[in-house]
Amino acid sequence: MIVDQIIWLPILTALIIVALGEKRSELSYKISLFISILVFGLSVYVLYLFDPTTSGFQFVLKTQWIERFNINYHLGIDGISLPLILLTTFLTPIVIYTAKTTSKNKLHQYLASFLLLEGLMVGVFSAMDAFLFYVFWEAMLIPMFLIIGVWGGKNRIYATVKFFLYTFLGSVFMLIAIIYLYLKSGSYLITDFYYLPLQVNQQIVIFMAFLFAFAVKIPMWPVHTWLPDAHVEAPTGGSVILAAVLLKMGGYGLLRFSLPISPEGSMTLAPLMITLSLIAIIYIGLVAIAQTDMKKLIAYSSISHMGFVTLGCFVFFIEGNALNPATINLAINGAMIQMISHGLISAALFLSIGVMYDRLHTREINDYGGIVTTMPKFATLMVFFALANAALPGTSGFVGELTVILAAFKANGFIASLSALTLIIGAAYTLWMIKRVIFGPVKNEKINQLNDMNKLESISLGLLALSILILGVWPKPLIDLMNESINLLTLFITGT
Amino acid sequence: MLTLQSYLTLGAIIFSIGVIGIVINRKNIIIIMMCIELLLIAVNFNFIAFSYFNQDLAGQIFVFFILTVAAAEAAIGLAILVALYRNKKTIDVQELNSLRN
Amino acid sequence: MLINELYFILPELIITSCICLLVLINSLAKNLRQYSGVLIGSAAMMACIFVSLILFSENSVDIFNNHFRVDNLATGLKLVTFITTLIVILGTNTDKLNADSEIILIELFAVLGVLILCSANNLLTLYLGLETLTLSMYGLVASKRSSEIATESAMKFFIQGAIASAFFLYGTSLIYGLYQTLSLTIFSNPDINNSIELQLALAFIICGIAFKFGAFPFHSWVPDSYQGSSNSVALFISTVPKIGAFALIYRLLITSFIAVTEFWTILILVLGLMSLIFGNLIAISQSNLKRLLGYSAIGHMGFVLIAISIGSLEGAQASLFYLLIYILMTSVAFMCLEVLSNKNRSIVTLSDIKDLNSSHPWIALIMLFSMFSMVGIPPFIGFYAKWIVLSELLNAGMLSVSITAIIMSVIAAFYYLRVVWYMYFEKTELPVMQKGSTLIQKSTLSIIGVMILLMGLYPSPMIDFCKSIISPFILID
Amino acid sequence: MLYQLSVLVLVVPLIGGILAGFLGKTTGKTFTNTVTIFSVLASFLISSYILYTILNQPDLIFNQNIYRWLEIGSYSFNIGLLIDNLTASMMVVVTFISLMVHIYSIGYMHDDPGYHRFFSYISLFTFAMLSLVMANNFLQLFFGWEAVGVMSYLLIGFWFTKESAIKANFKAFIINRVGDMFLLLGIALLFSLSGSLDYSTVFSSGPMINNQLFFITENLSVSALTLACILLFGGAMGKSAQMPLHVWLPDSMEGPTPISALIHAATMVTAGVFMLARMSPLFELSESALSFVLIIGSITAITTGLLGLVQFDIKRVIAYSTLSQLGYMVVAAGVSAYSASLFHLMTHAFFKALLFLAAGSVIVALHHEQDIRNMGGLRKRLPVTYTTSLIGTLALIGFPGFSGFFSKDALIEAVAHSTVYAHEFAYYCVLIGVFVTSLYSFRLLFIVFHGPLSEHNNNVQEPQLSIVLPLILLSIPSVFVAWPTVGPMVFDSFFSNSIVQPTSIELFGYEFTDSLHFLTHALSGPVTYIAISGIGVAYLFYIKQPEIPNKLALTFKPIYKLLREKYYFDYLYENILAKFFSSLGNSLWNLGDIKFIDNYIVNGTARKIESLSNKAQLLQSGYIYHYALMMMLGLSVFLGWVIINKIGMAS
Repeated sequence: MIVDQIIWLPILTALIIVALGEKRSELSYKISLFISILVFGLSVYVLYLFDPTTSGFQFVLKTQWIERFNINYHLGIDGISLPLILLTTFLTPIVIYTAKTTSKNKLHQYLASFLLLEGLMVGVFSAMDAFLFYVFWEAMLIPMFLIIGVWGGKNRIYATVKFFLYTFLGSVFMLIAIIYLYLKSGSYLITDFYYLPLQVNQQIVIFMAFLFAFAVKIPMWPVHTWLPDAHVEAPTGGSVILAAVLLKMGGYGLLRFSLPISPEGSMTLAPLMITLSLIAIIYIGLVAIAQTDMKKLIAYSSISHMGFVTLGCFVFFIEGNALNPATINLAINGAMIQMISHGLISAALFLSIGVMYDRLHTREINDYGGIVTTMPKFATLMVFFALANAALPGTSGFVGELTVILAAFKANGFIASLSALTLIIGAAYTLWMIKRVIFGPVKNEKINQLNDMNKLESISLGLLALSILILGVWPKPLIDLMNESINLLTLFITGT
Repeated sequence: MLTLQSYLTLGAIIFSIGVIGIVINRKNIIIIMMCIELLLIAVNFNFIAFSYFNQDLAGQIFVFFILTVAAAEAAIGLAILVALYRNKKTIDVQELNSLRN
Repeated sequence: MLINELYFILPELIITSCICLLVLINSLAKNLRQYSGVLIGSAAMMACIFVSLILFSENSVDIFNNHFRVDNLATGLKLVTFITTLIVILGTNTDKLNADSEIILIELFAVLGVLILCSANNLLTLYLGLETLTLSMYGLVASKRSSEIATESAMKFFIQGAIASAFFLYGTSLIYGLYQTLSLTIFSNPDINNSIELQLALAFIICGIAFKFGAFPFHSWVPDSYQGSSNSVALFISTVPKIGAFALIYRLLITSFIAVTEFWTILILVLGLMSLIFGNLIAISQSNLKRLLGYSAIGHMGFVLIAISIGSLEGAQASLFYLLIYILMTSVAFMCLEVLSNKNRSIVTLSDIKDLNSSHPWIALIMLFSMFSMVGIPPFIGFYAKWIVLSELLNAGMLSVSITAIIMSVIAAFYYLRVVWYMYFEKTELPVMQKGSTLIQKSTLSIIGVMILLMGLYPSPMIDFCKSIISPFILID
Repeated sequence: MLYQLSVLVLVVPLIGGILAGFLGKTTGKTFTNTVTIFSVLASFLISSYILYTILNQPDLIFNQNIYRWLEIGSYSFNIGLLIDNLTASMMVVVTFISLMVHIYSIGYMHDDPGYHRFFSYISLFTFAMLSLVMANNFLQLFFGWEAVGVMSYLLIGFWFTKESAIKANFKAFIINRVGDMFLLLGIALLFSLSGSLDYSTVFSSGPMINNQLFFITENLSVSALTLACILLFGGAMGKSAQMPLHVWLPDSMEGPTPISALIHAATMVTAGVFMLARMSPLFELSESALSFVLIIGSITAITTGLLGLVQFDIKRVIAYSTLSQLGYMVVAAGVSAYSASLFHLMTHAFFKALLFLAAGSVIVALHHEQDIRNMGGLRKRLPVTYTTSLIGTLALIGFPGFSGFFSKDALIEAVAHSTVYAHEFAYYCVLIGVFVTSLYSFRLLFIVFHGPLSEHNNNVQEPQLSIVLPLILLSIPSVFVAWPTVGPMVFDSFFSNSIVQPTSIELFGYEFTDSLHFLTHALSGPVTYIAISGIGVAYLFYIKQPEIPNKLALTFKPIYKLLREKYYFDYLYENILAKFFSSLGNSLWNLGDIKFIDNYIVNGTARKIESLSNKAQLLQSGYIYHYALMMMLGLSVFLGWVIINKIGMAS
């Protein structure tokens, strides 16, 4: 029931706000802020009710939807989806809260789109029926398309159409795969797919079909090029949600579909996936160094960090000749933590860039310099986030990478060593940006005029900093949340 | 003694003449409409031939209907043609190409 | 027993009488013209809906010496026709021009034709229905007498239509020659031999049908007549006749000629794929909104035909489902244009709807619904249409076809997106600022626009409806 | 009891730092320095108490987890404390130096706008350093390791408007990261072998690991343990600035002088040495790893010392001497005389901090003048500074009786008696190193304090008390600390509960009775005389005939250039490696992403479709006869197909 509310409350509010119209955007701002916070409260309540000692789905809600094809409106939450839902509901209020930092035209539609997005994303993470999952998954494109297109930068139309077609093309193959699985199993229930007896080559085909969808979302090299454009053009809030949650849907899909449905298939293609992940980590890291646009830089760093997620999802397949459940556990937990922490960190970084952009209306690194002299508070946070992005121990960024690297090393020393290069590369591009933007002599008069963060900005950034720190200092609670579900997943992967 | 075969062949020939006429005609629409009439005549030919050789009246009835419909069709066609002429001051096929992408 | 046979053709009777009534009013009381059409037309439609709902419960009968069949399919399609027509009539502008050209009167004729098609059980009846429909469509397209493009497109439409019906007739004549009968029930006999003559005849007939659907390469009339005719007319001819076309193909191929299913499915499949590919490809490079919608219609018909080409009952259901949803989406799209335009300014090109979101947010939103629905994005109903067709295709093991369809719909997404981005992302100096449309139109538009979303949230009733009207007993195997 | 106290030691500076950081700006300087200084003082006192207690009751030594950081399946990662003699002594050293620096900074940073920031940084640094040394597992070690790195990053770039400063701190962080990567990989390797990150578990499984192999390829393999040790040492090379990762340390002098004293001389840079000692149970198992350590250490000791000879920045000279001293410590570890290296670490901490602070007081006195060529004859103006830095220098060169003497001599003894591979090489390196050390140290001393007093330095006088006091306080241990401690720490079993190493006999081939005897025994060795000869040469060069050095420089121009250019390491890193990678990134981006993927594949497909559509729409010519033709063709294709089929079937 409560999951239902988390999904539909924001969506209905979005409709109401659209109906309220442009005149009353002030009111709609208040409403949407209230609702989003309420929804966050609800999801925290779910967290409170959630029983981490059981592996299965909880808060299950099932009603007939399309009888003819045995499709149900079937929701449920397990340890893998709950953290992501919390991430979503935590970030949305922040995004909505900061929507007012700059005056936007059609603020009400802006807010509505984000509320819509929130509901749909929670839907994706809590759908137990593959068809329902697909519905939410695709529906997400619409608000995102509008957010980038309406409130985006100069080149927004190219970016948003690219984003839409890229992701749409990816996901249609997933649709075919889902239908295929339905024809095999006679039901759209995801967990039914797990038990299907599939030949290895069938599994490979299905895996590829799903991969199309997920690889684009994650995004993996070489289907990543939509992301930098989308990020650069999107408004701050758009970038935040895009980087923090939308990308995670890809990783979630891998854990929810690819691995358990086609374990042998994943096993066969693991080398490919690992190679792609390493390319993402190193190649994209190097590309990030070359960026002159802050948002592009962070976008590329996101791709590079998501490389760790994919690495964590597949690296354990190449350990020796038998799968080792301990390693699988370690790696997948690592991937999950990496997703959550990257969600927080990239959100924070994009917000910070937004803070600067709102003041100087440029994202070019060269237009900045010596921010710290005029915005000390902001600079402190920004440096903190940057260090977190460079996986500094004590921040959440470190936890995921550590666990993944440990697991990788158990599997294969070289892959681990290559992935560990991110310690250098990541530090290089992040701090290189910091060096040129935050530190150094004051670049120009405009920067001299700057005034430090206002209440809105400091509260939202502060919250993010706090959560990053807490997760970094004591990640155990998060893991305890996921552990059981990941154990179950491990069983499916090992095929026992 | 004429067989069904020869009637059908004749029908087919007329039909083809009609179609080809439409395709290769570059002058004006009236000719096209005539060709259309040719097509219908070919059809009628078939029907009558069949109904005669099969000793079944339905075909001939069908022909009556076709004739009436053809008449109506021609009426509408000519009406449109008149309207078109009023607007464009021409019925030359080559000049009717204002509807393009 | 004539009287109770008349009971079964009550809808047709109602329509016919309304036609006569309208003719009288329009010729005697000229001052009533402006609203008479809308009033009488909608009243008639409501009556017909009511009647056909009653008839729905009856089990199927063949009347007039098996020339006329009233079964679930017939009644169901008729019901759909009435509802669509009602929507169309309510959405039509009641301005002087429409009144003078009496389009609603002609539309009623067309509807009559569709009705006859729906329950024709004999090639002759079929032909008459077909011609009634086609002829009135010529009239509709030409209804904007003073406009060049209208008359020109009507002329072209007329010529192609005539050719097509000639093809159809030629095929019919061959069929008649083969079986010495015109009654469709005979053909449905599963053990008729699959002779080359039959195949040739069917080839001719299928060309005729393809023309009605506007399938490539018999499609050229679609964009022309959409562009040429006024919005009100386009709204009608893009929706209702398609139902007739479906009735045609259903009566003539799906339920008759079961013996040669393998043969005609291939032709239909080819037609479907061609129209899918060419329709969507050409649509990409259109700047005229109505023409664009025309090509998109061709693409959608491609989907419908592919679904039929599965040759199974589920295929037919899927294609009907797709067709109905297509009708809903298209009517929304065209009605948006209709509502936006008035006699001073008619909305036809993409640049006309620039920044619609600022001037008419609500209509823009509905247009967005319809566009994304056509792309096939859930939760809009268009997605379910595509999905059902796909699952039936996969079920029939036509993987390559389904992948082609998918790819094409991704390509098609581009031009639908373009409509959205013109409405939402572009800025313009001459926004649409006019209030041409009546409250009825607006509310109708809103209702059907929201239907796109609501049906998407709960598509079961629609699916079940299609299932129920295509009843399994027909296909013997 | 002791456990709570140690937690307190850890936490107090953290709190102090946080308070200073958040409230400092509003509450003002006095609050800032009081809160930080008292927190550090408290942790100093407590740690001394801890040291005292466990010296008396060794059974109080404990290894306890504070909390469970992470638990995944069977693996668990903890945050915990391991308090033994090694830790305790390190704690005392760290907190003492830190305390000194705090006090010193009151004066030194007196009129700096970032006063509170500075204090909060150094307190936080103290916390990080403490958590490093008190760790009982690799995770926390790594945490402290990186945390001190970050604090040094922030402190080097403390004056963030100086281009050179932010360049230096960026460089420092990146190069440290290189080391950290190796450390992390070493940790990961150990984890994959032993399945845990706790010292105790890993060490206990050391022998088991020892005979495992790590396969580089199918047939080529190395001992996993050796690999692990070398990787760990890679981390040490980064932190303790060993060749070739040393380049960041001289540049780090861009930071305020107290920082150079605290971080880049006394504490952080010695983390590597400390880690080597901590890991002794592993290193002792791998001969080859030890000799690797030995070679790297000796190279560093000698080469960096030479660089000290040609520097003119007062702080850089000391920085290079730090590098070479670190080399000594590593050498000692390499010959598995960990106690000696730790002992040298301690003494060095005192006298090097002293030297830096003295240099700092000179700099303050001369209003932030750092070039020694503008100094000279300052001994009359700055008597206290002069004396203290003289003491420091003597200690540094290992003049008999001074603390440095004992440590360095013991260390060299160990090298002499070592049997590890390449020990002769190391021995000569350290001997030459002794000479070089005294040469550059006295060069500095003479140039700065002796010679003629330039007139613009006429009115120079001693800085305020808070600066001078630490000098005095530090010069005391610089002289005397070794006398009582050398015996127990180096030769006796002081570290036996925390370090695995051979007995002192095996190490030094010498039976220790008391410090005096050790002194006399040491005088029989060459070291002292080499050192004194170094002083003589320095006297000759820089007092008697100051022109000689220039002559030498001219005669051995290439060598001089090589030294001035610091062996071209900076050039290699900045102009070749960095450039290469940034250009690589650029080309990957432009060619790979933009040109190939985006333009060719993505937009290429789009363009293709567009052109297709343009071609396709030519069908719609608008001419009715074309349309009719299309229809006819459609029909005839169908018919033709039917007929061909038929023929096909027939034949």
